Amino acid sequence: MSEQTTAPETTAVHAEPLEQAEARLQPIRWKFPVTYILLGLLSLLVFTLLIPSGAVTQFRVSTANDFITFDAINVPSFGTALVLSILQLALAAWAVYAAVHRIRLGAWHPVLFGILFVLAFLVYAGAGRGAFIPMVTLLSGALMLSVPLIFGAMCGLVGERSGIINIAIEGQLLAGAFLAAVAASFFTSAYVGLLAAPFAGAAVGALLVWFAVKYHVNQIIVGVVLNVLVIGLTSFFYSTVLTQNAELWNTRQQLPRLPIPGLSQIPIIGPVLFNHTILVYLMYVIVFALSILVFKSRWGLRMRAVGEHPKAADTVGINVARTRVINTILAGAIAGMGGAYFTVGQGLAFGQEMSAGQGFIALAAMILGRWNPKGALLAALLFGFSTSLGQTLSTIGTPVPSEMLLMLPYVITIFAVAGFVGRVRPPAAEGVPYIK
Amino acid sequence: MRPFNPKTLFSLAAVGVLALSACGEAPEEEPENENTETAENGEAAEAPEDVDFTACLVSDAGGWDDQSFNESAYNGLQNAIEDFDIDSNTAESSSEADFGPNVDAMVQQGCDLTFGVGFMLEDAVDEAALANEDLSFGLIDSTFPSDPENGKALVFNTAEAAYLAGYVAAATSETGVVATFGGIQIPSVTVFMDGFADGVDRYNTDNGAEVQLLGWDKESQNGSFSGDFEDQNAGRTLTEQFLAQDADIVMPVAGPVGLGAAAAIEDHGDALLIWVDTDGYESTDYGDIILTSVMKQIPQAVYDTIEEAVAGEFSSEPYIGDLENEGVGLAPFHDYEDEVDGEVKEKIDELIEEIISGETVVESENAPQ
Amino acid sequence: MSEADRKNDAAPESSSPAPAPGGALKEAESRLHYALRDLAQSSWVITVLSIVVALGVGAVLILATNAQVQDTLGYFFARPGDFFSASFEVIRDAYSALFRGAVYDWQAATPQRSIRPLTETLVNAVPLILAGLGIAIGFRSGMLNIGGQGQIILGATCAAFIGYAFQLPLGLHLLLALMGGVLGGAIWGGIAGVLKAKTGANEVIVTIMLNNIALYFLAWLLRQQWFVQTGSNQPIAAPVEDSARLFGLLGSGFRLHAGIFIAIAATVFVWWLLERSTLGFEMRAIGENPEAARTAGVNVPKATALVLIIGGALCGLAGAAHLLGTEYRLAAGIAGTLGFDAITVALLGRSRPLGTFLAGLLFGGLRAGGVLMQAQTGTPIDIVLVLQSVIVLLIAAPPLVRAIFFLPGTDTKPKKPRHRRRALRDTASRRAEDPALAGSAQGEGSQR
Amino acid sequence: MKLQLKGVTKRFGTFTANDQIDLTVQPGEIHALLGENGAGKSTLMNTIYGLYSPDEGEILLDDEPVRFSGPGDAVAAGIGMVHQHFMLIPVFSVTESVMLGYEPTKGPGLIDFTEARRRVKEISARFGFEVDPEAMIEDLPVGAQQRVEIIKALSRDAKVLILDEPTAVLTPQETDELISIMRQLKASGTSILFITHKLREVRAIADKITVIRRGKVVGEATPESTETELASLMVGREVSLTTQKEPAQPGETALSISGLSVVSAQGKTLLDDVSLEIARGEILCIAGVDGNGQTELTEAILGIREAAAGTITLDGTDLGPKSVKQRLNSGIGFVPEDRSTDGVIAGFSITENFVLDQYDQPPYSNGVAMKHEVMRAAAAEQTSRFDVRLGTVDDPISTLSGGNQQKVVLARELSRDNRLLVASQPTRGVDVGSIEFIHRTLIEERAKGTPCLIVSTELDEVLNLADRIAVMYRGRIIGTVPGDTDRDVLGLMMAGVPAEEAKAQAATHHTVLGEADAEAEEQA
Repeated sequence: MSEQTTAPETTAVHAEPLEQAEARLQPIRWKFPVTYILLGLLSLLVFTLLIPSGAVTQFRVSTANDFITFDAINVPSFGTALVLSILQLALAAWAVYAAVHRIRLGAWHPVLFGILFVLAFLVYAGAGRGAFIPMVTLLSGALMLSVPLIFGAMCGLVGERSGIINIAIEGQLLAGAFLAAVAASFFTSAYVGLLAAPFAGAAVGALLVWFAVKYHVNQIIVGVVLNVLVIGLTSFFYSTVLTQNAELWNTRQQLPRLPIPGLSQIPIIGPVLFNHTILVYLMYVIVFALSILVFKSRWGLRMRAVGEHPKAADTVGINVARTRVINTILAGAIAGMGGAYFTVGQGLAFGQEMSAGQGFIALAAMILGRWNPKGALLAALLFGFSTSLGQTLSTIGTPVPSEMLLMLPYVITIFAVAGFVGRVRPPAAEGVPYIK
Repeated sequence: MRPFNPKTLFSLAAVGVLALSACGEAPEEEPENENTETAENGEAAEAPEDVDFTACLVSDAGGWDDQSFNESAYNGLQNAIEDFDIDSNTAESSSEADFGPNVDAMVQQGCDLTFGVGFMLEDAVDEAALANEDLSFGLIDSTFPSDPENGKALVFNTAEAAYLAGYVAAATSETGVVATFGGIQIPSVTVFMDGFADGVDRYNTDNGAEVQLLGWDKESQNGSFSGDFEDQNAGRTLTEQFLAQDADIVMPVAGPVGLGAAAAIEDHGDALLIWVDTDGYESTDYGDIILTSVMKQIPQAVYDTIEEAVAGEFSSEPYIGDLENEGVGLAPFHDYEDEVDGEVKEKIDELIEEIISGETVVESENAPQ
Repeated sequence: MSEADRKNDAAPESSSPAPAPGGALKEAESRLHYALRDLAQSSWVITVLSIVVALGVGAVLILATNAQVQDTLGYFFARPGDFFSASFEVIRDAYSALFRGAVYDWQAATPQRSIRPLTETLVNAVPLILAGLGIAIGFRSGMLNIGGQGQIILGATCAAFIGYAFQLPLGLHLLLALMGGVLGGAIWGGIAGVLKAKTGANEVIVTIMLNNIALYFLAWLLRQQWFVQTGSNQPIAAPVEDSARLFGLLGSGFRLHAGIFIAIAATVFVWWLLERSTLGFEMRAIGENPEAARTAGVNVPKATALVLIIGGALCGLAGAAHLLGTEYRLAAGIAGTLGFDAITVALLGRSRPLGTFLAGLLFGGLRAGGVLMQAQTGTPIDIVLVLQSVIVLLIAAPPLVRAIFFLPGTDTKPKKPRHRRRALRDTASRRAEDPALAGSAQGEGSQR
Repeated sequence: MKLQLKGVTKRFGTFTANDQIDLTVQPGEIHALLGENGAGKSTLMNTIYGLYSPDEGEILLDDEPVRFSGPGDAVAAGIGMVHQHFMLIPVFSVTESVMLGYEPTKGPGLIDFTEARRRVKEISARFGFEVDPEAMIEDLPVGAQQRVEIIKALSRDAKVLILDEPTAVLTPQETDELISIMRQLKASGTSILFITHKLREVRAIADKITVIRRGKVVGEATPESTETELASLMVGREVSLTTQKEPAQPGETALSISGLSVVSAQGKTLLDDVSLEIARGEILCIAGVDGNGQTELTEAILGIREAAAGTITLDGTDLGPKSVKQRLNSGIGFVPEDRSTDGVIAGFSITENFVLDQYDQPPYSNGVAMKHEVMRAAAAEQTSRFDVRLGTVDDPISTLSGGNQQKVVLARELSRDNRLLVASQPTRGVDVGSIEFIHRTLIEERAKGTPCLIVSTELDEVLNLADRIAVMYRGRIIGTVPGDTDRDVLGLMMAGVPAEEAKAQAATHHTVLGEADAEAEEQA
């Protein structure tokens, strides 16, 4: 905009840069530092000082079936918790410094803090108990509990990035679980079930987008109603067809575990990440592919354009309706595949409403992850981890009532949404029918 | 019919596979419609029958396929239908709001005997019993609050059988760690866990052993629960937590969620499952990893009650299933018959004697009063 | 354009059998034509037709899974008559049971029993209407409250506790118990409302999470002896005192209770609130256009919080009315699927108070009829879910219903002058025509 | 390329937006399409661009009839378009915006960013633009966004370029740059069809002028025609382009702002140390290119935005601690900049919109319940005074045209006793006839003694109304000058040149439009 050949020097005039003013006026953001300080103090005062003297916390970093097994690691509870708490407070102090000087800290800061906090908590929870903290199971449990959430969140993301709000993830998961079970049972092959599941999810997605694009029906309405429809249909068929002839229609089939040679033998990471069924590996592929394709491919660019500003996309010759239809159906297929996890993924027969509200959690994870594949992945893992943590606590025998432990993931999610995400920016044209 | 409706197409597609070849031969001659319960209407009841009796069943929110007490009761009813040639009606409740209307609907259908399954139906069945003195009612797993003349409670002291299971588990465990967990923390679940815990304790006391029980603390009534009776994934991961703590025998008391536990154990390969309510060797397809089952003979109790009623001998005397009347018990070891020590088996028989004789009392605050 | 024109052309052909001589007759005919067309476009016709289609879909499902029908299908080409007669019987039995269970049972033994179904429909409708109104207020104000379930649970919990833990005089006890329900729901809704107002937390996520938290919270409470006061270990609370129950209206044999008056009163109140009060004006304004509302001086965070508080209060009242009028005893499953059904009720009612009331009646009827249908014909009650969802889907897409029945359409979208279209295109189309929606796109903070 | 329209007709329902339009754009010609808001210009452009398909008539390119099923076809055929409301995605980078729909790829559908960037740079270099290919659209000033749009069109080898109201958002100097770009394009053989309702530009730029009114071509003209001729052709009757007004008689200072700063949530400074005063009976116009802090200034006065520093006092009262509602109730009339997002609620009735910011005040309400009859009566009376064309006051306001909606907003804000009037873009999207009326009304308001703060990006409007003009640039007031300041000086100030320097520069260099101004004055 400055010196150009045709215009006189006038436009080259710039006022003094604005950055100077910014530093003076920008308010100091206390939310994060204060949270860190409070959590750090909690860690110090509760997790550290309440540990009985001389207590030891046992961590187990491998399971008996692992390629390389380790002995349980015993750490002195008090000392470890103290060190971890001090480290947290140091990070908190850093956050205060950064806030006062208006320096932005990267994402590593909260992540590191979170890890330290959780470790301190685990040291406290396991202190002086006969049981140990099974790290591998804790983490692999977190991953397994996250699988349907991750699939669901990816589905939501693809649909919403192209401008179609998808409340029907729950229904898509359930439909996928249903068809996977039925197809697998009928052909007595778990892989057939896995292949069939995406079609069920895609069918629900097709209905969603058909009503949304062709008839401009409010997408939230369609989504909510499709959930009810899928629950109704699957329950109806379950009570009639599936239970009448369970041998034919609803026997369990299990996808075999396929440990990846080499990788699965790495301590901790190996059994947690690389000893799964093909479904989980497909999930890795999908997350990895989406995290690249959404931002770096032609498909992703057009999808985002349609979700942000359909008119603009239209004016460069992108068919808005077609893009939305294709993406929503594709998204449905992803969720349908995730639904297969409930049945063939775990070697289970279909049960009524077995998706148990996970689709809604997936929706939450997607929003929490700000419509970004990596973010959604982290959010889903956070949820899975908190559930798994609750389970670990209950198995090692904690005095906390079971209901409180079961609430844990939901409470954590609310805190995450309210405290650390707050107002998020969805795709601008989300939910708005495009009418030329 | 309505060619453009998408949902028609969708549902057709979904059930399309059902439409098997439509070119079969017509039956020679069609007699009267068979008495399938689906095609029943009011008039059919008047058709001449050997026995003019209708037995009915209302489920709680679990439904007939809960692989637990609803399913058991349903099976008992089916057996009775076959043997006594009676009519039946069933209603699944999808939520609490359905209990009253469902029981009422049964009364309206002219059911001579109506069972409610589960303590949740207590009020609904009790009310119906008071309002319809000429009809009979049964209540499974709970007692009638107002003790009506026409109401029979069918309850089970499952803690006794679970006690045996706990002993066996403790005796069989190689790692010295056993575990149990529940679906939701309610008495009909925790009563199993109480008995199981006592059985493990008994083993420890008798043998000076230190077998550890995970997932339930009878003292504080605190333990592990998956949160519902649906999410099998949660059952699976929870079980894996136990396995990671070296548990090698797990008893899930969580209906279908137990199948998640079974899947985890099968996957693990080095652990065993104890099933509850039914003989899991028969009712699930995880027979090869099931050590034994804590059985609750609901089908038999339902069957017997119907038999009495058909014979006109219905009494309001509550039925309490225990080891003595074999209303509860330990299932055979099936595949593991050889792996369980003879010594242990003998001990189990001794324990049964002790319990029947009252020498040993399995106490549980969750047992039916 | 072509599509609509074609339909406009096609319609008169079918309605005018012979060429009519004489202007007057012709005019009358065209008047009739327009009247018919207007009728076809009016929303209640769409509603009726949607219900018809839904019943059709249900019929297909019932037939597809009916063993007897499958048998006859096996030899369909040998003797098709069997198939049709069997199908007819199955459907007739199922739907007549549905009707008899919901409206009037002509097969009942006593006249009292004959009219009981209608009262059962009303009983079912009470909580649906109240919770539906709560959800509808959210929709009208641009908020998607999925948290009806949790709010109902809290409402029922508070009402129950007040109902059995205290001994109070007749009227006062009931009033306090109801107030407790309102308060419980308001608090639960208020958590989501305040969080949204203060931090912008997405209400969809928060309310979903609060549903689950409420469920476990209730499960925990039901294990506490100080709470249940029954002396037993069963997770069910003591029955509420008679003085706190919503009194029955028709004597024994009927479950209809005074809650129906609460539902009617609440419907009127919500109408007044939304259409006639300044607070309602603010609520609708933030639903339609939060930016403009803010510019007009509306305290948007405060109004946002209030919407969810009031919506929660109504859901809480629904829980209280359900408990005090029907169930009397608090147990873990008290809310059933009411919270989610309420969403469909509000959607079907297009978030209008009267519409919600009627939708609540319809769904209450389906529920009541479904019980009899299941008991009598063994058709799983899940079919009701299918019927409900198909009805709502179709009502939301009138052009589809018209297409199914080959009805003439309204002039399709882009037939308005340009300026009108542009206005519509921006926001009006989605907001004005569809108040339910707003929550979606607007909600999560287009911060500028 | 030669573009020809023959008898193009486009209807929406019963409304005919374009009626038998004939138009020919020769290769290398700059052809202006002149018409009022709502005359059908945009519809015609959208038809050429393939967004609408014509109901009748045909489009010919180099004498070959073409038929587009969508903009993609039009682009492929060599038509490029720069829309009035930019078709850019705020969260995209410049590169992404330019390549959208036309992406160079490598491998399995992955975008070749290097190639895409190279293209952007190449075209920028050809026309001397300086655009950072990595910059986010939402961070760019409007002038730069327009350049991105032009790059976008050119990167697809447009032979016919349609510019829809391209100067609406530019300073005179930026307009000058645009004109030189257009001439460059013309020299390279590109045909340009540009749409505007601004008479001055037409005369300065166009080779040929076609005027349309109510969807029909009503005449052709050459740049030599006078403004009055063009205006009467465009409007269909004699119009006065300037509003007569008495000199201001400022009273005591009413509004006083000092040291006002506003910071965005992201930490960007939006208003930087702004100070100004307005006296009773005076109109102060804020001039400036869109997005230089005017919006934030008005929002801070109303209280929608929190001030990070500084004070605002009205008649001696500090507004700082007051809520939006208190400020409105204390007598601030506020006409927001963007009518559709801030001014009206589309789904509400005209009545409800009429009371939008007084809904809880007497006489419309007793604080709890609203009084519908009173509201309706007042709405009916005032809308008829403001000549709003409506069916009934119970209709949704979305059934009104933009101009009529704006009149409802003005009726609302001007039908009560104001202690201060803040009006942003009061005539945006309003037809010429109504502009006259609105200007008169605003001057009447001044005559009542109300201090008026009017924000406008239209220099014509500013010059027409202002007693004093404050020019804003990047969140600051670059200077305050008398109401009759030279257009070129204002233009320079709008580009950030301080007043004194601007005067000096303007004296030596006139922009095309500035010259046109001078010419017009001489003629007068």
